[in-house]
Amino acid sequence: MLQTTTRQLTLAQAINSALRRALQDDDKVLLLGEDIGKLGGVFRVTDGLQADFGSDRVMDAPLAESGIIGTAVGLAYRGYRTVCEIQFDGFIYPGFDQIVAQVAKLHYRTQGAVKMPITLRVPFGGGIGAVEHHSESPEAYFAHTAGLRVVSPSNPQDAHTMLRAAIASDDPVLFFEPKRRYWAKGPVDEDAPGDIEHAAVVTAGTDVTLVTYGALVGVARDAAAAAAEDGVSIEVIDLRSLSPIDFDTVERSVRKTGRLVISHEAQQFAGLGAEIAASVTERCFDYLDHAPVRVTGFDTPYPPSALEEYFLPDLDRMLDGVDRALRKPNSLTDWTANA
Amino acid sequence: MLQTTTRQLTLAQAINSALRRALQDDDKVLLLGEDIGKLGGVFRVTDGLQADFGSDRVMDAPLAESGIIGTAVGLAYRGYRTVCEIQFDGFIYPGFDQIVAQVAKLHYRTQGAVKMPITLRVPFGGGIGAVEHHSESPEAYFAHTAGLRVVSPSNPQDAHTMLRAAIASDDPVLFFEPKRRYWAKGPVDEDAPGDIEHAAVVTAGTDVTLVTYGALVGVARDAAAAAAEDGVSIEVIDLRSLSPIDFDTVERSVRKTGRLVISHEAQQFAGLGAEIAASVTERCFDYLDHAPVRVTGFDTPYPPSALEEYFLPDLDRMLDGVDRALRKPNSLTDWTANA
Amino acid sequence: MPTTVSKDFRLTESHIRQEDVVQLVTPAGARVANPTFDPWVDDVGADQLASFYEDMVLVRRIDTEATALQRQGELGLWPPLLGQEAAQIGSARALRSDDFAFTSYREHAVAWCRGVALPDLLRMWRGTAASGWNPYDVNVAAPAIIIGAQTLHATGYALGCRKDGVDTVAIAYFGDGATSEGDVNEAMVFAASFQAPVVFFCENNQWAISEPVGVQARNHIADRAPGFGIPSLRVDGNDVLAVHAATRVALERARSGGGPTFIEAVTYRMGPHTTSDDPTRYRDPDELATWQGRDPIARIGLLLEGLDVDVEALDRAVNAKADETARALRAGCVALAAPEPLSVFDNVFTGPHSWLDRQRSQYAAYLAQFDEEA
Amino acid sequence: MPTTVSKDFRLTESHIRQEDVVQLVTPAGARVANPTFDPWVDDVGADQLASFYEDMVLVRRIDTEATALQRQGELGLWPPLLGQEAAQIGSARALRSDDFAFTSYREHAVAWCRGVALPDLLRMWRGTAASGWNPYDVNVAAPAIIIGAQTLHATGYALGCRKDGVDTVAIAYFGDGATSEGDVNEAMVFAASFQAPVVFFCENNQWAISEPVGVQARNHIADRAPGFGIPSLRVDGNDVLAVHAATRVALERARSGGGPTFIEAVTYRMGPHTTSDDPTRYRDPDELATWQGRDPIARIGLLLEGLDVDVEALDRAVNAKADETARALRAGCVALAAPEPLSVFDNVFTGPHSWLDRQRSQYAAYLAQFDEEA
Ligand SMILES: Cc1ncc(C[n+]2csc(CCOP(=O)(O)OP(=O)(O)O)c2C)c(N)n1
Ligand SMILES: Cc1ncc(C[n+]2csc(CCOP(=O)(O)OP(=O)(O)O)c2C)c(N)n1
Ligand SMILES: [Mg+2]
Ligand SMILES: [Mg+2]
Repeated sequence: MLQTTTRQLTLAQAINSALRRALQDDDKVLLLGEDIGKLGGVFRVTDGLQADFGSDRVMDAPLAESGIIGTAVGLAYRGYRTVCEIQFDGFIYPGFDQIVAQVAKLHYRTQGAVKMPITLRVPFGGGIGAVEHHSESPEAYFAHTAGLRVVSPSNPQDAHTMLRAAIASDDPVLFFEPKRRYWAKGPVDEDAPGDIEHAAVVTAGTDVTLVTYGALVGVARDAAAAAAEDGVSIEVIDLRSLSPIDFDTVERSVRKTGRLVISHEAQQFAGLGAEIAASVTERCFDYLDHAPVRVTGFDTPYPPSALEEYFLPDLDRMLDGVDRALRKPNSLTDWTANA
Repeated sequence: MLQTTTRQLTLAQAINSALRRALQDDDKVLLLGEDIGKLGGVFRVTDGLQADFGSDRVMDAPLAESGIIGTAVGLAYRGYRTVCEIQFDGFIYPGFDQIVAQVAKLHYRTQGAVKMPITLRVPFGGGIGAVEHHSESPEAYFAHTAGLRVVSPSNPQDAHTMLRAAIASDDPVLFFEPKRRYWAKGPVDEDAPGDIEHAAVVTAGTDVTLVTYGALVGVARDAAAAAAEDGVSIEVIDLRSLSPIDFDTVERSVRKTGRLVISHEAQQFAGLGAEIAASVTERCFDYLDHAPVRVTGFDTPYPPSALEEYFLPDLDRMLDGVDRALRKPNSLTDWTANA
Repeated sequence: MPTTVSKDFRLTESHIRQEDVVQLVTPAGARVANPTFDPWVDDVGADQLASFYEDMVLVRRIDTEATALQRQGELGLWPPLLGQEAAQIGSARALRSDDFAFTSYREHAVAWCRGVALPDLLRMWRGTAASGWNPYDVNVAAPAIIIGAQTLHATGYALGCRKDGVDTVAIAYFGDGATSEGDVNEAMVFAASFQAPVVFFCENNQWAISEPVGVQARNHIADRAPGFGIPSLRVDGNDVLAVHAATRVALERARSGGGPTFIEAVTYRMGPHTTSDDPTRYRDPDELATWQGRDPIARIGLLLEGLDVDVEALDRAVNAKADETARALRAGCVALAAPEPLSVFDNVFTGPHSWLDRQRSQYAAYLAQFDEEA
Repeated sequence: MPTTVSKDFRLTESHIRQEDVVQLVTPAGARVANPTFDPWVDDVGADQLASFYEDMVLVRRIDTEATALQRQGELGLWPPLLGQEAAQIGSARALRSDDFAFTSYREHAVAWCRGVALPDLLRMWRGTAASGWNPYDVNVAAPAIIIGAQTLHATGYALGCRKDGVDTVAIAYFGDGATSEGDVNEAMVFAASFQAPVVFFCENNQWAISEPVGVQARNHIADRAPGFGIPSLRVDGNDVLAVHAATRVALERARSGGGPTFIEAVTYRMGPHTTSDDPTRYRDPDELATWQGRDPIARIGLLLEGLDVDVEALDRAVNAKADETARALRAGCVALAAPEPLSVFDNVFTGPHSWLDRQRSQYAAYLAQFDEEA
């Protein structure tokens, strides 16, 4: 029997080790992306993998995202499981057609004959002081696309476990990596079981349910701690899977708290927060004491980095949302009342 | 003074006449798209325009959507207002990057120096028995994208008026044309004023608000007529603008009815219905007697045409949604109650 | 036929010149000697030519029948291949059964040569399924309607073959219009970069719906590939033998580690783009007449006559087969029934899915309501 | 300099051969006679060469200072142009003021030559604005970070110039890596199809971050354009004079209705991809040494010496200017302040917007809360 060992790894290292294990365990697994070879990717997530597995399995791709994803589709037809790295969130759009029209649909389009076990790894989100196109949160585009699974880990353990589950899944998976947490360390048990289906209750609470994912989970946890000092008990849920969403877990919490706050970095309009608010309202209408509250990025392009602290939901804005859910008077009470 | 004349036109003809007027009124207006010249487009929407305005203004483009949209961006830099035709909804994705990263963002990215008065005309939606990729409803992708306006007319008059307003707008506009209504006739006053901001109350009612847009407006109107016979009074709202949404109009209605049903052909998960449900719940929580109900396409790829009648919301499904909003026992009541 | 591409065989500049479009049989049915390409078809005797002829006649009949079925409301749409039989059959008949074809929507003859069953050709056009066959049964992918997307799939598949250490080849079929799409160019970049064993087979039928090829390209389509480091050939696409020879060269290059090759088959779309199209709006009828003079079937008939084959007898046999095929196609077509409503939810994912499974159950409950009412 | 491109001037195959890379000044500073290109720079005397030299020294200093500012935390990121001064200055100085440049993120020298003010060069890298200048003030578009996207914009702009009946030209700057993106290929398709007056200027600096150009292309980059019907030139990108001549040819072709031209400037990225990059992970130091021997500034210094210019005096003057420029750059940089919070909502739309205006008001109310508290 394998001995279970837990190591302290950064989130980036946890992903690296998941890729390594996937490459070891299944010789149909390939990595394809820009600069993932000698450089190890711009975030060093694939560090050392080309050296150890060869350039036949860890492939530097020409600079073309549609090409990368379309090539992975052909490889899937041939039985390969390709893990593509998209260098930054903002560079996935040239590959959008291949994702939406091919990757997402081919299993359906072939009546189940062809599988598309492709994993698209995408560092996403802001907060790293980057230039434009490097801080986006495009997850809702993919969550709205039938045939794709969309997931996002918030810590090294989940990053490791979920990535391995994503690669092993016969469904295509968009794997959004919270880039500003790449360097955050945490314990990782590489043999821990796990899936890409379930949300996690991160902090138990009774007054308000705070649902989020990715980099904001840490912020939400801090918000819960701060609120606790004021006697407000927040239950923080880390969604982990963004499509589908584990509504059973969310619902269980909201039936208890009667109040829901949802937070994401992505723009609000027609974002995931809307789906969560709508679905939870459908499922828990009679349990809700207040309309679900959204605390999100603004409906502007991601701003220049000097402004990102305002754009990004932070602890204060989350607590403001919690106040609103609790119908405590605050700056926005007017808005929700007489809007 | 110009005499106001009202003509009976099909929706396609109403668009054609809007393009003609735009070309006449402003020599910076150009049309660019596949097969829009001699052929007049696969739906004949641009019929005769190249003959009348020349191939310098009505341009057949090489077969490349990113090319079409990127070229329009460059033309906008030079002061032109290009109306691009995307041949079918499912063919917009190769141009997604240019839309999301350039068209939507360039005004912001240049601190307001550069304008992108581009109109992207997209025939959308199902119900015409077409093969795959020809029946999609991708509007939520664009509604979720900051910097774009998204609109959809449901009748010839709006098609005419709104297209002219879209072309005149200095903002980029996604103009979704309900293709299965192209051949539906209606009166068109080419001098009628209009905008791309406001929803329209199509049928006044008191019991339930039914919000929809595009081709489903006709279905909703029929549903309202059918319900009226059963003594249920439905207020049908045609959104017209999908981003932003005229929530004032929707809110006014819901405060009156206390019940909201939203219908669209697009997939449900993270679709526009979610935004409408979430926003209306935020604004009208204390007025709602039931959670907003969504009646939409399923979260599958658009199916082969033999199955589209099941995929598409029809009169029965809309009325089923109305029943649920009214908490009348029906097949899905169980679901909403104990889910 | 040579079993290897000799080191000396280089696709030279001249192969991609208009003047040098590879032609082995003239429209009048005369065999033109060609020292470069003749060895590649030296095993193709009268029997095989007759079987090409048969395939061409059969698919033309299938095409005509499908067009009729569409007119009669049995199909939603049909994109005729009329005029492109030689390009498709000459190339598809050069494939090995393990080779894999990635086609667009017009390659009915490719599907036919690969063994797709008759009614399966029609499923997607009748709307009873998103695509007609299991790709692995015939080694033909689901047809790509998104223009050009399949060229990348072929490249990826070919790369996979190389990784598997087999000499299987992928072939991508696409049109002249498709060459404008970014994907086709990216496919050439990737194929060259990875030296993937893929054949890019462009049927330049002169039109992309209403747009003449001049809108897409000022040069010959075949001129583009060499700049990507991919040798290219320009071949008379209405000459089944020339197409066959060129495809064999390209396949052999790929099998022997020579990487990708690009073939431009110069042909003509004699019919409308699809049954929804009206070419009289944009096309000079004289052009059609010119190309009818280059009909791919007629010239093989003439060639066979020159080879002392009893073409009249052949025609009788082939036409009888064609009649039978058309009957079978029609019968198969009308027998294609709509799938049951709940199948709309099948095969979105490979296993359970909390959201979709719930949606499916809800819809089942909704449908059950009507059964109860009835 | 000729004012028109003579009918006889054809960009022949030989222009795109490695052997024939256009070079007018050797790394040792010797002037190489070239009957084709010499006439295009016959008006470029010692004074103008000295001014190229000055520009190159100044932008190198700007580049070095910006790198230092990044290291000191004043900038978020900086992509150095070190080594590419000649390619950028030789071309940008050939533009007319009404010509319009669409660049990527590395063309600081192009911006400099077009008159972009010093601190404006840094705004986007400091993060105080999404882009640094009003494009219409200097006829340089907002830099494109999405690789290749700007080539289509240049094509569209050029098409607009043609429609306006003016002889203004658009020029697109992009890298070797960019040539793999679909957009760049589509830009060539559109430019050829519409005969747009656009110059495609590819700085082949041998690397796309960590990927050598061989990953993108097996042939020369310049080989690709002719297949699209676009003549191309391969030029020594570290030879400011050769670049200048080639750009003038391309501009003149465009102005006189000759359509697009593609220039591959063969150069080298002497620094890291950006200040975040570590080229020691992937690059052989010998390669850098080789290219340092081809430094673009050094050779013009030597050439000027050969022309009896007092380069020492020139250096003194130029270095003084450079010091001053660096000081001004630094001062301008630290003075660039963050915009006020609510400006995050500005310029999303050109006018009122019900949703966004409401969001802005809500956020303003939220912020006001803190003022009240304080
Ligand atoms: C991405 C995309 N854009 C547009 C279309 C619409 N469309 C279908 S066929 C066609 C023309 C294709 O021309 P070509 O590649 O020459 O193939 P052919 O039809 O001649 O066989 C177009 C524009 C499409 N299917 N996909
Ligand atoms: C669409 C897109 N994909 C990926 C990137 C990430 N990226 C930034 S620069 C770069 C390399 C570009 O190489 P090249 O075109 O040669 O230009 P250079 O940096 O050498 O000037 C990459 C991959 C991007 N900016 N845009
Ligand atoms: Mg064609
Ligand atoms: Mg480069």
